[in-house]
Parts: sequence; C-alpha cells; structure tokens
Amino acid sequence: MTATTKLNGIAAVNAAIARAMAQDPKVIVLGEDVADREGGGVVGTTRGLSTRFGDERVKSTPISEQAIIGAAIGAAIGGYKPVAEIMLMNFTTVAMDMIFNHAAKLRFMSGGQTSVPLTIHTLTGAGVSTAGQHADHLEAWFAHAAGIKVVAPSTPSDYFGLMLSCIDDPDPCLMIMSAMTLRTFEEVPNDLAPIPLGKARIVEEGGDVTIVAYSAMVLTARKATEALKAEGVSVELIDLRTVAPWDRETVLASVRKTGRAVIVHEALRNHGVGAEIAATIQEELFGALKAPIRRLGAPYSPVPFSKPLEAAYLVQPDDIVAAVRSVLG
Amino acid sequence: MTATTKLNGIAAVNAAIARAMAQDPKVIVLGEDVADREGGGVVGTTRGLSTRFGDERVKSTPISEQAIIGAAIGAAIGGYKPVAEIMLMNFTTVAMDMIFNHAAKLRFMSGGQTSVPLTIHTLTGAGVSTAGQHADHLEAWFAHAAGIKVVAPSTPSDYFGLMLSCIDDPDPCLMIMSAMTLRTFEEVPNDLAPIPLGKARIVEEGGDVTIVAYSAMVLTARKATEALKAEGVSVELIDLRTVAPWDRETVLASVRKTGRAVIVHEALRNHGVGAEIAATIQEELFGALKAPIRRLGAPYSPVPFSKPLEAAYLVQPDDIVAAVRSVLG
Amino acid sequence: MQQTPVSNRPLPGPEVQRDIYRRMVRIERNDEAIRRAIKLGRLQMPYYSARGQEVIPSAVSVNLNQDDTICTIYRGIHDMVAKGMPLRPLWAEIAGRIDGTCKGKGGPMHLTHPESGVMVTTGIVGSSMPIANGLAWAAKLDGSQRVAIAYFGDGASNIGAFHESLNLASVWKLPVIFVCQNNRFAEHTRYEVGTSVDRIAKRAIGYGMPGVTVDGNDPVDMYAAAFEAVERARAGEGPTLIEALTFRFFGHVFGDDDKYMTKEEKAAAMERDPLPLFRARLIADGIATEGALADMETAIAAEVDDAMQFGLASPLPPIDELRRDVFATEIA
Amino acid sequence: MQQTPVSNRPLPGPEVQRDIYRRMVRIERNDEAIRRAIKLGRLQMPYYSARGQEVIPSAVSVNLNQDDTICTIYRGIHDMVAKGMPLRPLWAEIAGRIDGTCKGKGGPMHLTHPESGVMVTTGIVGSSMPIANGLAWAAKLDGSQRVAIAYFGDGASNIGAFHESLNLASVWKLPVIFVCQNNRFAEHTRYEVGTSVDRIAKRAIGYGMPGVTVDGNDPVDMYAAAFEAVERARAGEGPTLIEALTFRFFGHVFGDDDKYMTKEEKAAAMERDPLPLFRARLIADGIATEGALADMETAIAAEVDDAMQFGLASPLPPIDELRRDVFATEIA
Ligand SMILES: Cc1ncc(C[n+]2csc(CCOP(=O)(O)OP(=O)(O)O)c2C)c(N)n1
Ligand SMILES: Cc1ncc(C[n+]2csc(CCOP(=O)(O)OP(=O)(O)O)c2C)c(N)n1
Ligand SMILES: [Mg+2]
Ligand SMILES: [Mg+2]
Repeated sequence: MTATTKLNGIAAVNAAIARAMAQDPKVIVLGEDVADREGGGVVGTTRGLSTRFGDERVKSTPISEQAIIGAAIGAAIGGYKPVAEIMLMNFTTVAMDMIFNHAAKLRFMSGGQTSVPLTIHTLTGAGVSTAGQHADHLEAWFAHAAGIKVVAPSTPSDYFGLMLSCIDDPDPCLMIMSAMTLRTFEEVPNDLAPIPLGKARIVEEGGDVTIVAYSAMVLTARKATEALKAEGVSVELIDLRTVAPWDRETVLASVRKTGRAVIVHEALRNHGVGAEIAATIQEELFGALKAPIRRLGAPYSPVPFSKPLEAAYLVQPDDIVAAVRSVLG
Repeated sequence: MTATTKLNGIAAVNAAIARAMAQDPKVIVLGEDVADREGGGVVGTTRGLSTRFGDERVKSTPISEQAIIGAAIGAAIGGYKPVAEIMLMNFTTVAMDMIFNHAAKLRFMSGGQTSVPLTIHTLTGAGVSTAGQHADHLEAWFAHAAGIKVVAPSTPSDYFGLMLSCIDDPDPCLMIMSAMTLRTFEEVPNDLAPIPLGKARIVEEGGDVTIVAYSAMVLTARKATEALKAEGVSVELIDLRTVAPWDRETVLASVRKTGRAVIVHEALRNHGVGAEIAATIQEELFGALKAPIRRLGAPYSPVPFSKPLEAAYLVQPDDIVAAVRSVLG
Repeated sequence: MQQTPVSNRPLPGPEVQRDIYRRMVRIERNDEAIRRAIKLGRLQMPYYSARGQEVIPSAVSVNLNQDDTICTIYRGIHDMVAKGMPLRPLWAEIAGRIDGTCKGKGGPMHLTHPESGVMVTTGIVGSSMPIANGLAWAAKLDGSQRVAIAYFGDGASNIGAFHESLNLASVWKLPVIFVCQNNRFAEHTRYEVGTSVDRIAKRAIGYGMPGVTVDGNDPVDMYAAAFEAVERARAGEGPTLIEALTFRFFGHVFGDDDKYMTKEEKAAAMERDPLPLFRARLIADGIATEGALADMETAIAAEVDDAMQFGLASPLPPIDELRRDVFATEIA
Repeated sequence: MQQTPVSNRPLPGPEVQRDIYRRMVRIERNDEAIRRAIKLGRLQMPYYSARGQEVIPSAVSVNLNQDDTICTIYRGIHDMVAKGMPLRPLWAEIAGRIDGTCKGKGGPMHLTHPESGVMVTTGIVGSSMPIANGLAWAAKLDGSQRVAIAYFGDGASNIGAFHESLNLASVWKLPVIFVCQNNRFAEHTRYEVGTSVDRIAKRAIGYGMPGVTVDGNDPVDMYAAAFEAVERARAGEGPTLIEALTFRFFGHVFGDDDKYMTKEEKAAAMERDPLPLFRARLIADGIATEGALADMETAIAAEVDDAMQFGLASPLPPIDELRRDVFATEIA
C-alpha cells in the first residue's frame, strides 16, 4: 500500500513543485512573494521551497510581471525549467506580450533551436467577493494562441499530477488554479504518477447525456449530476483537466454514445472554450446528435461584487440541471 | 447625385476621423507617429489631422502602449472621445491590462458613472512577410471580453462608416485594419452615413450555402464565391463587419434558408470566433441543418515567414470551395 | 531630486491644519468602523486598510478643488475620503448594495464617485497612473486649471506602467501629480527586495521631472510638497513625483499575520501613529483646543455610524443589474 | 551616472582594433548585399538596416565569448553578425529557405542561432530586455562567467519592459548589459518628442546601476564602455546600462523617405560614417596597412557573396513545417 498525504489543491501544487525540484536541479521558481522570507507565496503555493532548495532557485520578484515571465523565458532557453507564479490570472494581461509573442512562439520562430519549458501557475475564479479585476477566466485566450498548453484541474490529485506534467513538458504550460477548487482535501498518493496533458477524466459514467466541465465547474456539475441521478438521469461527466489541447477523443466517444452534450465553464459563455467544443462535436457527430449542444458560462458582464449578482454570474447546479433537462427534451 | 471620393481603407479611416473631428471638438487622436511632424501615422491613417486640427488634439506618443491606452481612457472619462492608434494588433498585448481590465470594465465597475467612448484602431494580417509577431488576428480575445466592441471591415466604405460609428459609440470599440484589405480603392460617398455596429452585410445572395466571413477573408470568400457560381452553386456571402457583438439575426436567417454554413476567418481556427458562430447556429437551428457547419481558419501555428508556408497558413479560395463542396455533399 | 529649502516651504495655515486633521479623523474612524464590521461578519470583502497613511491624502486634498481628480488603488479608501467622497454611498458600495456609488457592482476595490473627483479605483498595481495622465490631458484640453492625482504604492514603482506614465506626463507636460505612498512593503516584500534604488523620488531624474521624498506622516511636510506640486501643475509646468514615507498598520490585507516583519520594527513604526501626534501638535501649537477637536471627533463618529447604518440597510441590487452598464445600452 | 575618467579607460590593443574593424566590415558588406537583393526583388522582407551603427555591437562583441548570449531586435542583424553568426544560414533564413537558421520560419525579425549565442530576436519594442535577464540568471545559476547582452533602441527606453528589466537586473545583480543604440529616432519620432530625459543613461540612477553615455560611432570609446560593463558583470557586480549615440543611415525601414528630418541633419550625421573614419584611423595609427585591410575587405565581400548564393539557392521549406516546432512533438 502506497503512503498518501491529505492535501488541498495548494498543498498538492506545492508538493509537486517540491518533488520536481528534488528530482531535477534545473527546476527553479520565481514570482511575487514566493520565497519563505516573503511568506512562500500569498496563498502558500511555494511555501518551504526556498528554505529547502535555496534562495538562488526560489526567487521573490518585484511587482513586474513582464520581467517575471521574461526572466523565466530567458532561463528556459538557457536550459532551466522555471515555474513562475502570476498571482492572479487578470495580471497575465500585463505580461501578455511575454507569454503570447515570446514564450509560445520562440520554438517555432527559431525553427526548433530554442525551447521554453516554462510553467506558469495563476489563481482566479469568482465566488470570493474579489469583483471585477481579480476573478476572470481567460483560458480561451491562451487556447487561441498556438504554442502554449493550458491545464485547469479540479481536484488535489489532478493539481499534483498535472503540475508534474507541466513542469516536465518541453513547452510552455499555464496552470489555472480556481479559488473554489482549493478548499477541498483529498488523500493523494505520495508517489502519484504525472497525469498526462491532454487527457480528460471520466468522473461519472452514464448513458443519457454528456456533461463536459473543468476547473470549479466540475464541482458544480457534480452537484447537478447528483440531482439528476435522483431523477433517474444517467449522466456521463467529463472533467477535461487540460483545456488546450483538449481531449477530443474522450469527449467525442462519450457524445457518440449519449447523443447529447452540455458544456459548462466559469468563463464568459460567449467565445469561451465551450464554443470550440460544441463546434467540434457538431462537425464530427452531425447526424448522431439527439439534441442541440448546450453551453453554459458566465453572462456577458464583468465579474460583479455584490453577492447576489456574483451568485447569478456563476453557473449554478440548477442551471446545469435545467440545461440537461432541455436536451433530454 | 452625391459627390464621392476614391478611397482605400486607410484613406477612408482618415476621412472618417477627420469628419468626426470637424463635427465634434471632443474627438482627439493619439498614438505613435500620428502627428504630421512624425509623418501622420506609419501607414498614413492620421495624415493631415494635426495640421488641420492642431497639435493639442492630435498627439504623437512615446512607444508606450500602456500609457497610450491609459491616457485615452482618462481623457474618455474626462469627457473626450479619443481615437488611439496601436500600430499593430500584436502590440495590444502590452496594453491588455488597460484595454481589458480598465477600458472594457470601467462603466460596469462604476455602476454607470464613468464611460469610455474610446476607439482603438490597429493593423494586422498575414500575407506581407512580417512573420511571427506582426500579423496575428486576436479578435476572439476581445470578443471574449465583456464591454468592448470589435469591428473588422473589408471595404473602404465599411472602414469609413464603421469608423464613424466607433467614434460615436459611447463605449470602447476596437477596429481591426487588415493589411490585405487596404489596397483596393472604392468610390465612397462623401456624406456616407455611419454604418451601425453589429449589423452584417449580405455581399451576395444565394440559396445553397451560407458563407460567413469578415476582414480579409471576405475578399478570399468572394473569389471562392465566383468559382462556385461558375459551378452552379448559389452562395449567400455574409460580411459580418462587426465581430462583437455579431449579427446573429442575419446569420441565422441566412442559414435557416440555406441549411448549410461555412465560416471563414484569418485567425487560428481553434477557439476562433468561428467556433462561437458555429456553436450558436447548431444550437438555434438544430434539425434545420442539412450538413455540419464547417469552419476555416489558420492552422495551429504562429505566422510563418517563408512565402509558401505563409500561403499555406492563410485560408485560400480553394479551401473555401472545397469546404462548400463538402457540405453540399 | 529638487528639494525646496525647508525655510522657504509653504506652510499650512491654522485653518488648513485643522482641515487636514479633520480629514485624517474621518479616514481613521471610517477605517476602524470597516474593520469592526468585517470582524462582525457584517461586511464580506477583502480589505486593504490604509490605517497609518492618513496624512498623505489629507495633506494633498486640502490643496485640491472638488473638480480636481484622483485615480487610486485597492488601498485607497483613505484617498477617497480625503477627497470628499460621501460616506453613505461608500458604505452602501462596500456592502454591495444598490445605493452604493457603483450600485454594489464595483465593490471596495473599484469605488468611483466623479462628483467628488474620484474617477478610478483599480485593483491592478500601477494602473492608476496611465489613466490619471488622461484626466490631466482632458484638463489641459479643457483649458482648465484642474490637476489629476495618481496614488500608488512603493511596489507599484517597479511596474512598467509607472515608467510609461511618468515619461508621457513629462514629455506632454501634463498637470498630474504622482503620489507614491511608500509604506515599506509590497504585500509581503520588503522595499529593498523589490526596489533597486534607495529613494523612489530619484527615479524622477530619469523623466526630467521634479521628485521629492517627504515624511508622509508629517502633515506640514506633506502639505508643502503637495502645495508645490499642485502649483506647478496648475501653472502648466508639468508633473511631479512625490514619495511619501509612511507605514500601514494592518499589513497587506486585513487579517494578515505580518510574519514578514519583526515585532520591533512594527512597534517602532506604529509609535509614529500620525493621528495622536498631529492632534497633540495642534493643541500644543494653539491651533485647536482639546474641546474643539473632541467635538469634531464626535461629529465624525456620528457621521460614520450613520453611513454604516445607511449602507447596511440599503437593498441588494436586482439581478438584472448584470445586464446594465456593460454598455450604455442594456444587454438584451 | 558613473563615468570612468578618460585617462584610465581600457584601450583596445591593435589586434582587437583590427577585430572590431573586421566585424564592422562584415556587417556593412552584408547590409549592402541585403539592400541590393531587396532592390533586385531577390528578397521579400521588411528590412531595418543598421547601416551606421556598426561600431556598437562590434566593439561589444570583441569583449564576448562564443557562449555569452545576446537578445536583439528587428534592427539587429549587425548585432548577430558581430557576435559571429555565420552568414550562410543567415541568408537562407532571410530568404525563407530550409537551410536558414530557423528553417525559414522565423525570417529576418526572428533570426536565432544559439551556437553563436544569438538567443532571441524580437519584433516587439522592449522585449529583448526581460529575456536577457533570464539568460543572465541561467548563467549565474550555472556558476558560469557568462554574460547576457540586451540590445535595444532609444525609443525602447520608454516602454514598460525597459523599466521592469533594469529594476529586476539590479535587485538580482544579474550579469546582464543593457546596450541602448540611440540613433536619435524611434520610427519617425525624434528622440526628445518621446523621451523625457536628455540622456537615457541617467535612467540608470533610478535602478542603482552604473549608466554611461558613449559615442557609439567611436570604436575606442565604445570598447572601453563595453569592457568595463563585461568585467563588472563577470565579477558578479551586476548590470550596466550603456547608451551608445549613433545614427541609422537608411531610416526606419528600408524604403523610408526620411521626411521627418532635415536634409542637413541627415547629411551631417552621415559624414560621421564610422567605417571610413575607423579605417583611416587604423592606417594613420599604424595598426593596419591599406593592403591588409583591402585583403580583409575582399575576403569578406567573397564570404557575403557566397552566403547570398547559398541562401538564395537553398530549397523552400515543405508545408508540413507548419506543424513542426509549434511544440516539441509535431502537431498531428
Ligand atoms: C499587476 C499586479 N500584480 C500583482 C498584484 C497583486 N498585488 C496586489 S497589492 C500588491 C502589493 C502592492 O504594493 P505597493 O505598491 O507597495 O502598495 P501597498 O499595497 O503597499 O499600498 C500586489 C503585488 C496586482 N494587484 N497587480
Ligand atoms: C510594443 C511595440 N510598439 C510599437 C512597435 C512598432 N515599432 C517598431 S520599431 C519602432 C521604433 C523603435 O525605435 P527605437 O527603439 O529607437 O529603435 P530603432 O528602430 O531606432 O533601432 C516602433 C515604434 C513595436 N514593434 N512594438
Ligand atoms: Mg507598499
Ligand atoms: Mg532609435
């Protein structure tokens, strides 16, 4: 029996980075407040790492996101595997040139001579009263950029296993840590293998309808799935885990079986990754669908502060139940 | 008979800004090299404006895109209607915080107390050997951001009429100027009325298949349409003109009639605006479709330099013809 | 760095000094009430208390008119209160209610009140500065004498937007004042860990702009620096960078454990609490009597209490507010 | 600004001077050949000629080893050639061919050649600097003596990335050198229209970093500044900002009309063409003979010609190169 440790998402990411650093001296860490002198990260993602691996491998930075990602890119093409923290996803907007024009493109533009094995992790998500500039889900932007992978786990084990894969990957990866997914604890095997990028997880098997979700919306979808089960609806719930590249095979196989799909994400519904998934399903499974594919996501609005508005902004279990009912006709 | 002037896209935008400045003293212009001392814009979009309207209303800036958009936002909430040039769309990445976190959100976050009647225009597009960092089409990012409108004209008249509407609009608008669309000239009526935002234009009426395109891809789609006509295929070609919010009514009415849709854009196919349109059509017109909706766009790659790769990167008329044939079965 | 010799410095008269103190008390009482309400669970919000930094915006704001504008940050309620934002809509906003400045939609990090000149509150480090430039440009285009203030922290002086903003303000000679509230820390990062220069004011040299470092806990010093900067801006002579040294008493976000500094360091800084110090000085200098100050404080306490009651009693916004103010026209 | 007194300055010996000249000639002949090929329609590319700026990277590069790294910009072919990038793959790349450094996929604005230390070429103003920091960090982590150079223009000193990079380099004491090639213009914008300080080197003060302004057309001056900065970086003493004054002979992009400057101004600047000036000096100082220089020039002309022939004869890349190098694994 393998030993396990009870971890939440933050502790899981922390443990994964620590394991990678112990195994590979090329793994280095940077970001605002990441060293222990500064508290090991505002939420503790990097706690203990500078003490264990030294101040040269774990460096707190000024508030300079362009400089953070730039330094990470340079170190990466110089042979290192940097893990960079951008505190919140909205702050990637001040580093978008570095991420999009450089990290994602250098391998291609150099004809394969340089590579950027960089991992960026960043927190986001509504539901914790942080309002308009601290909670956006921008994964669709990165999915629409060639050369960068995006993971958005929903469980401690997935945070652990996907972080290992991101660090190990020879190309830039962005890990989205959703506030709502970081509270739950799970027993995670200490020797958990890396979880391959681009592979979805079937959370729940079922035959009537496929629900595709990721990040916090997996938790919401689980609640909906329970409610639907009670009504006798057999749901197949898929946690994408990796948003780009997403697991077409698993999703298409499921919808081929169920004939119905509901896609859920926290990001804006309009032009969200749900659009790509729906567009792909209709193209690949035309004629095999029993109902239109439904998409659920945030309304076309910035994230509001006031509690009832914030709740209405977020997809709720009932919204999913209603969407499933509508496709069941 | 109204007088007309022969204009290309650049001259049309220039004329529209000039008309707006003449009519409304609150319209002001800023950007790199925009004043006449600096040549009136690298491609001439703002040529003559500082001479005509003075150096205080038309200001060349340092190379500081955050400062450019920031100054534009401040002036906008201070009662002006700034028209800001960001030379190339890839450079919006250094100003994304200002555009996304601020320009797009200030009205909402202030509960309607402040507004940002800002117009940004920016050039982009492959086909002119500018390679990996000067030619991306990022409209899907902005479409996935609540609070900003995106136009992407394809003809001189549309550049003219849409620029007038953008400047006049009480909210932030982004105009994409595609390199490939700026070469053709057209006789534009001097008193052309503003073209409403959010309204598509039916370029060609037809009954067999709907092609939805915008920006440079309208030109490509026109060529395909000619070729298809020769084969006896009746194409309805829609130029979206406004990408966000896009004209659902016109597109859905057309596809309801034809039962088939092919969507084309220059941006990456994956997670492009074509995904949103396809996802919407399948949801709204389920059962009325005769074939799966096809999407054409750039392959998952940065823009390459080498000519044959650049040609392969861009959707060509033949690609559209083939997609149309495939939906015609 | 330009530094006016101390002897020539503009001094705040008695009335102005009392006005500064009044603003400080409003800030401090209001801050205390917010912290209490959070502790009691009556407010749910991330709170970035500016306790300890009261002098800075108070001494700046006595030099401003109502139509002068400010752009501030998440730690900015002191800046707004000093500028004259009424407390009732402020409380309604931080409680997420419909009578809030922003109908509850912006919340504490995005409080906005153009009527009192509070134009932007941002949660993004550095982003108050580029927008303040635009307000200053608008003031100039209007042919007005208005000035714009950008408030920000020491940590924000390391981000790109700072640089672009100061450079643009200088080449355009904008009537804008960059007020850096240097409270020694950026979240948990000590000044010198993130900042490569001993005095942020020195960075002004790189922009051909006057830069001064002042004791941001000393109302007289702070007043003088603000006075000169405002004069210069109104005279069309361009921007100024003011670095005001201070300390935040409650860490980065209310609830922090302050582990990243020593107890002694914190205690020493808190001994320089500007409120009791300035209060004693006003009395000692014969500028105000104990009785008058006590009356002022009582009145302010009542005002804060009223605002809190008002805010917490205001209704929550209806759900369709999500469709309003995204654009001028409601979303269908 | 720190400035070593002229008398104490490190001087390049005769061999080094000849080496600087050799690099300058390689740059100049190569530039001329590119311009000719564009005019003849044999190359299709936007070309940002660095004619006139040959001294800067040449005098820097004689202080560098092969494994020292550079990050440069669209106007950077002179920097690469000076660093030792072979001309054959350079030509194949700008012709978009499979034998190019980047298999034709990057093109002239993204030439890359790690073997000669050319790690990044960017088309985004300012973006060479943040990445050079990372290369310097890697050098430090490796325990090596390597240094990293970031080349950029005067206009780039006004963008946020400049500020963030210099600050980080300073607080981390990175072995990086920021070389600003101040050619008086940013596209069509004159230095003082966009830049708020009379000397960019002064901005170093704001980062607690040495900053020097040198005549970038004077090989001896430029050598001295680079020598000191490289020494300092290798000794672990941190970064330096060098502002090298120069002029670009062919405007922003090859084909420009230069309307934004006066004819006299341009003529005056071009009189200081560094190539003939340095050539004459080498001969006058007895460092090289006319004959030896002529031989060198002939050999370089042949090398450039060979490279051009090679590049233009190289095959175009196959279409499936679009699926390669997006990720390490080919796209399916
Ligand atoms: C661009 C960006 N990066 C990071 C953050 C997270 N953050 C919020 S406040 C803060 C510290 C700011 O320090 P300082 O500027 O000194 O202001 P203070 O909070 O001390 O008043 C950080 C890093 C942010 N809001 N924006
Ligand atoms: C972020 C960004 N903004 C604008 C541009 C367009 N642009 C390309 S070169 C240039 C001028 C740069 O001037 P300078 O830094 O002085 O370098 P030089 O070209 O003179 O060598 C500009 C504005 C760009 N490439 N990137
Ligand atoms: Mg601080
Ligand atoms: Mg220049």
